[in-house]
Amino acid sequence: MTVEEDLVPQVHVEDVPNDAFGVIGRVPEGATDEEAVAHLRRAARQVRARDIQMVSAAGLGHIGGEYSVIDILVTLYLNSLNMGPELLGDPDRDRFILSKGHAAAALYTTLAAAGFINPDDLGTFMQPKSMLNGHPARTKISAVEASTGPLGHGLPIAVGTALAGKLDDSSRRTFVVTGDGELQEGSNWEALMTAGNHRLANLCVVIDRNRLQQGARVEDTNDLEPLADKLRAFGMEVVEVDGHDHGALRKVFANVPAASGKPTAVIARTQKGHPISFMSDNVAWHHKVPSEEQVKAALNELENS
Amino acid sequence: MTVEEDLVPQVHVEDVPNDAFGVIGRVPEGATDEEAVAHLRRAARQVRARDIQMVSAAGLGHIGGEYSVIDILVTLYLNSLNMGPELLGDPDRDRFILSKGHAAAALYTTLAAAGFINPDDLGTFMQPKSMLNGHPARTKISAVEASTGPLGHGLPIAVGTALAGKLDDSSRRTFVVTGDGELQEGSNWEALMTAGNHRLANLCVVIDRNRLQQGARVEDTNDLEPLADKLRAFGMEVVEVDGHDHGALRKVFANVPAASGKPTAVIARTQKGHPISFMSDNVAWHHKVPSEEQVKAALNELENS
Amino acid sequence: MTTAPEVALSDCRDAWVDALIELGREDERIVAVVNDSVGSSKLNKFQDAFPDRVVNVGIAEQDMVGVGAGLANGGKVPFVSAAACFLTARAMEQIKVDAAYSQHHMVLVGQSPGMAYGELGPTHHSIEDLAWLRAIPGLTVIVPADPTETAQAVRWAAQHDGPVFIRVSRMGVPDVSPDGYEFQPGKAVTLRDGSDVTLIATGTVVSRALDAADALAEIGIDARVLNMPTIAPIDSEAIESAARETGGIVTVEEALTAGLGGAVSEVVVQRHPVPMRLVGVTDFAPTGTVQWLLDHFGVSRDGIAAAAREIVASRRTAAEW
Amino acid sequence: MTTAPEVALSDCRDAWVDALIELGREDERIVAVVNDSVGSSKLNKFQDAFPDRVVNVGIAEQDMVGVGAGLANGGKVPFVSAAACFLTARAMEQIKVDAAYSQHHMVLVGQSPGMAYGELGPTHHSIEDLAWLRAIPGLTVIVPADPTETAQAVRWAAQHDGPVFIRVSRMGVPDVSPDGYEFQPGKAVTLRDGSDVTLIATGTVVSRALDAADALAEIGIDARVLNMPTIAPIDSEAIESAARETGGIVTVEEALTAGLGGAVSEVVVQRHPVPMRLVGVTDFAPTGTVQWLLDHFGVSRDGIAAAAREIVASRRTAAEW
Ligand SMILES: Cc1ncc(C[n+]2csc(CCOP(=O)(O)OP(=O)(O)O)c2C)c(N)n1
Ligand SMILES: Cc1ncc(C[n+]2csc(CCOP(=O)(O)OP(=O)(O)O)c2C)c(N)n1
Ligand SMILES: [Mg+2]
Ligand SMILES: [Mg+2]
Repeated sequence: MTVEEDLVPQVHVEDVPNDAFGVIGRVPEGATDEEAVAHLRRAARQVRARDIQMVSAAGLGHIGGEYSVIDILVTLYLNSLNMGPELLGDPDRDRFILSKGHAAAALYTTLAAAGFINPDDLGTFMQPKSMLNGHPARTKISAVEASTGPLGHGLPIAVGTALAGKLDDSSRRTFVVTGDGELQEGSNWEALMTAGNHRLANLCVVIDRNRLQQGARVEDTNDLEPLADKLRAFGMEVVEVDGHDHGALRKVFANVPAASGKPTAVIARTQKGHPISFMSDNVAWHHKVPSEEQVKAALNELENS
Repeated sequence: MTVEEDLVPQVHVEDVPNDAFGVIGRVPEGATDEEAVAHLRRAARQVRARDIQMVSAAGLGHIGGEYSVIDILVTLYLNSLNMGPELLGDPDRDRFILSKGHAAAALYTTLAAAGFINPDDLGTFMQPKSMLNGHPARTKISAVEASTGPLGHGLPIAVGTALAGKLDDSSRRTFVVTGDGELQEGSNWEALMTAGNHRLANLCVVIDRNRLQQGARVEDTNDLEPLADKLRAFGMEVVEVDGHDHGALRKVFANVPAASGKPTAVIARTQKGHPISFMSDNVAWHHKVPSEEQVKAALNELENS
Repeated sequence: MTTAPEVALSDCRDAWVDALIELGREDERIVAVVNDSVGSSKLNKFQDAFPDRVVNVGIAEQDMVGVGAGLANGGKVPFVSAAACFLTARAMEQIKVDAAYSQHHMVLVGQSPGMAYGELGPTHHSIEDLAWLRAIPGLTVIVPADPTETAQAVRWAAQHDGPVFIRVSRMGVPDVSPDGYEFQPGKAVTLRDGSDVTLIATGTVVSRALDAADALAEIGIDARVLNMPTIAPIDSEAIESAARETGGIVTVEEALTAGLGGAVSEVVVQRHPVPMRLVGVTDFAPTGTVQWLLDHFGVSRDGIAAAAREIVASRRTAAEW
Repeated sequence: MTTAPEVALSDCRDAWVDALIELGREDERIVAVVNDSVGSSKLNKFQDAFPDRVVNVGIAEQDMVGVGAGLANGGKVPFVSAAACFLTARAMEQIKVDAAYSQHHMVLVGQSPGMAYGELGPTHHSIEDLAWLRAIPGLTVIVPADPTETAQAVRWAAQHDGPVFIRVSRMGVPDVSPDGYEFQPGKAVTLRDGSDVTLIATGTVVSRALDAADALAEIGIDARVLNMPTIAPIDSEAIESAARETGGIVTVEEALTAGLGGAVSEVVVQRHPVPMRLVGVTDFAPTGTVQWLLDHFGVSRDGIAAAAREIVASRRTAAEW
C-alpha cells in the first residue's frame, strides 16, 4: 500500500507480457541521418515496451514521465553522448544526469539497451535488494552519475561536473534532464545562475516540457511561462525542439557546446504518456500503474507506431 | 571573538558619541511634497547617526547594508506604510518584512523613530538578554512581523501574508526588502514565481540594489544581471528608482498595488555605506565596525549632508 | 503458526483529511499549503470542499513553509502538507526559523513518513525526521499511531498556538487506541500493563510492539506497552516510571533509532539508568516494500521480542552473579 | 579565586586554511566551494594561492552542496565551506542525498558552529547540527577541539573516500591535544585518566571539561576526560569502558544535548547503563556573547563540575542504602 490504491490495479505478474529484450547498441558509425533516426525509433519503441512491462509487473513506476523522456534518453545514450560501457573509467567521458529520477525505469531500460546493465536484471526492478530501486542510485549502478529522486538536485550537480570539466580543459560535456514541474524548485534557478555566469558552454539542460506535473497541469499549479524568457534572463542559450523527434534532438545535442559560449537550455516539447492514446497528456498517468489489459493495448499501439 | 578581529577596532564604549534620540513620528498629514521629503531626510539623518553609534558601541553590526537601506525604511515607516503602533492589532495593517535581517540595527532605530520601541532601549543593542539581538525576532518585538537573518526567508513569508490578504479581500499591502546578493537564494525565485502567478498586486518587493554582497561585488560573485528581465519573466511589474531619494520612493510606494495587477518589484539603486565618504560602495564596510574616530567623522559628514 | 485473525488496516490520511474538513467547516482560517501534493496528501476532498483554501506553490518546499508562516502572520491557520522526506529535509531552515524560532501557529504535516515509500528508495524515506525535528527547540513533534489518534492530533494542533509537526502514515495500521481515547500532547498512553520490561513504541509500529508483547507473554515475559505519540516534548515521567517499575526498555519506531530511541535514552540515563534496546532503522534501506524493510531492520514482532528477551536475559544473568 | 595563567587561544580557522593550502599544493584536485563565505571561512589565503580553485556560487547553499557533489563526480576533491548553520539547515537534503546517500568523496566544512555567532542570535547559531548530521547514515561527523586536531581532520578527510562533515571553530580555544597526537577517525582520546566519573567532551568545550576536572580534583573527585572528536561513527568501546570503569558520564558540547549527549546515551543504555548528565545547549539562546551563553547554559567549568558531582553524590547515596 505504498501508492494510492486506485492507481494500482490487481496485476498477475505472470500474465504481464514479458518481451525478450536485448542490448540494442549505438547508432552505427557512418549511418545516414535516416538510418540513425530509424535506429533510434526502433530502440525507443523497444525501450517503451520493456518499460511498461516492468512498471506493471512491479506495481510501481512513473509511466507518464517515462514515456515523455524516453526519446531524449535513447537519443542521448545511443547517439549523442560520448559515453559507453567502455568509457566508464574515462574522466573525459560525457556525463548524463537524470534529474527527474522518478523516470528511473526509463533510464534503466535505456541503460540496458546501451549495454551498461544486463537486460536480464531489468526483471528485478523494485524487487527486494535489487540495484534497480525506484530512483537511480549511483552507489548501485556504475553508469549512474548522480543519485536522484528528490527534484531539483540534478542540475546543481551537473553544474559542478561541468565546472570541473572546464577547470580541467576537458572535452567532457554534461547533459541533464529535468522535468518542467521540477523547475519550480529554487535550487534549479540557483544552479542556472551559476551556470550562466560561469558560461558553462559544456552544459546542456534538457527540460522535458510535458506541461504536466504530479497532480495537475504545470500552468494550473505554478506556471513557468514565459519559460524561454526566464532561461534567457539567467544566461542560457535557449533552443526549442520537438522532444519526440529523434532527428531534431540529434542536431540539438550535436550543437553542444553552443557557439555563443553559453550553456544550452533545450525546451523539449513532449507529452506525458506519448504515444499511447489513453495515456498521452493525461495527468492521471503520472504514476498510475497499467493493468494487464492496458499493457497489452499499449504494446499493440507501440507495434503499430 | 565573534567576527574577524581586523574588522573590530578597540572601542571604548563610553567614548562613542551617544546622541539623544527620540521618536520622530510620521510625516504630518497634509504635508506638501517638499515638507514630507524634508521630514524624511531629517529622520534618515538621525537614524543613521543613532545607528552608527549603536554598532560601534556593540562592536557588531552591518553598517554598510544598514546605510544603504535606511532611506527605504524611513520612507516606509514614516510615510508609506499603513502601519503604526496603534495598528499593531489590526489585521488589515500593512506588513513590512526586512528580509535582509542583518540590517537589524537600522530597523530597530527606524522602529524607535516611528514610535514602536522605546528609544532608550536602543542602548541595549546586542547586550545580554536584550530584545535587540543581531537579527530581528518576532517573538521579541511586536512590530517585527517575521524573524529574519538567514537570507531568502522574508520573501516567501511576505508572499504568504499577501496571499492571506488577498483571500480575505483585505486592504493590506505587504512590503518586503531583500538584499541584492540575497537574490542568489533560490527560495526567492520560488516565491517570486508564486507571487507572479497569483498576481499578488498587494505585494511590493524592494531590492536594495547596492551591488555589493558580503565578500565582493555581486557581479563578481554570481551576477544578477539582467535583473529587470529576470523579474519581469517571473511576472513582476518592475520599477527602478534611486533608493536614497525619499521623494521618488514615496511615489513608488504610493503606486502599490500596481495598476497592472502584478506584484511590484522595486529595484532601488543604493550604495552600501551611503552617504559616508569612506564607506560608500566599499565592500570592506559590510560588517566592519567603526572606530571612535570613524564614528565622529561619519557624524560630522551626516550633519553636513 | 496459527493464522492471525483478519485485522482491518487504515490509511491514516483518511482520518487526517476528514478531520481537516471538519475543522475547515468550523474555522474559516484553516488553509492547506502543498507542494504539488494534493493527491499524495489525500487533500482532494478538502480541495473540493474549499477550493480557495488550498495553496499549491508547486514543487518548492522552502517557499511552501515560508508561505505557511506568512499565512499565519496574515491570520490563517495553515496546515503545510507534503511528503515528510521533502518537507523536513528541503525546508529544514524554514522549519527552524519560520516555524519554531518564530513560534508561528502553523502545522507541518509530514505525509508518508518512515519507509512508507518502500521500493522508491532512501531518497523518499523519511527515517531521519524524528531525530532532526526533536532537535529543534519549541517544535511539538507528534507521531500518531492510528486514525483516532491522527484525527485528535490534527484537531489539537489546530488550536495550539505554536508550531507542530505531525507525521501522517499511509501504511495500513490497525486501531490501537483504547475506547474513549483522548490524545494529550506530551503524554504516553499505557496500552498494556506489565512488569518485566517496557516496550515504548510510536506511530505505525505500535501494533508491532503489541504483537511482540503477545509473543513475550507466551514465553512468560510480562511486557508493558506504551504508545508514545509525542516525541517532543517527551514524557519523561512515563519513561522514568517504566524504567523504575520494569527495569528495562525497548524502543520501537519506523525511523532511525536516534529518534524516539535517542529521546528515551537521554531521559533514562539522566533519571534512572536501565538496560535498553533501540529497535528501528539503522541505515539507508535496500530496495524493498515497507513491510519487507521493517522486517529487514528487525522492527517486527520477532525482532522486538528478541530485543526484550535480551534485556530480560541479561538482567537474569546479572542477578545470578 | 586564583587568576588562571594566561593561555594562548587559537582560531581553528587558521589551522583549517593552512592545512587546505598544503593539501592544495600536494593535490591539484582540491577545490573550495563557498556561499559568499570566503572571508568568514578565512579562505582568502587559499584564494590567493589558487585563484581558480575557489568556486563561489554566491548565497545559495543548495547549489553549493550540489555543485560540490558534481565537482566530486568530475574528479575534484571539494571542500564545501560555509557557516555551519546555513550549510546544514539550508542544504540538508543535499547533504543527505548528494553527499551521504551518494557516498561522494566530499568534505563539508561547517564554519563558526555552535553559538560562535553569539549576539547575532539563534538564526546564526548551529546548535542542531550534531543531532541532525549524526542521524544521516554514512556521513562521518568530526568536531575538532583545537588547531592540531583541525589540521589533522582536514588532512584525513581529504584522502577519505566518502563524505565527511568537519566543524571548524572560530571561538578561541587553547591547545588540548597531547604531544605527538594523531587524529584517528572514530576514536576517543583520553586526555586525563580518572576513576570516579568520565567527562566526555567535544570541540570548543573540551578545555572547559579539563577545567572542570581540575575543579573536581580539588574536591577529591577523580574525573577521566575523553575528547570525542568523531560524533559519527561514535567510539562505543571508549564509552563502554568509561561506563564500566568510572560508573558515570557527563557529556559536554557546544550544541543541543541530542548531539554528543544523545549519541553517548544511546550507547550507554545498550551496553552498560550508568547515570549520566548531558551538558550542552537546551534552547534557542537569548542575546549574548558566546562566552556568556556557554555559561548561561551551564557549559562551564562550574556547570560541568556540578553535573559530575550530582552523579557521584547520587551513587554515594545509592551505596549508603
Ligand atoms: C523535492 C521533491 N518534491 C516532491 C516530489 C514528488 N514528485 C515526484 S514526481 C513529481 C512531479 C514532477 O513533475 P515534472 O517535473 O513535470 O516531471 P514529469 O512531468 O516529467 O513526470 C513530484 C511532485 C519529489 N520527487 N521531490
Ligand atoms: C542563508 C544565508 N547565507 C549566508 C548568510 C551570510 N550573509 C549575511 S549578509 C550576507 C551578504 C548579503 O548581501 P546582500 O543581500 O547584497 O545584502 P547587503 O548588501 O544589503 O548587505 C551574507 C552572505 C546569511 N545571512 N544567510
Ligand atoms: Mg512535467
Ligand atoms: Mg547588496
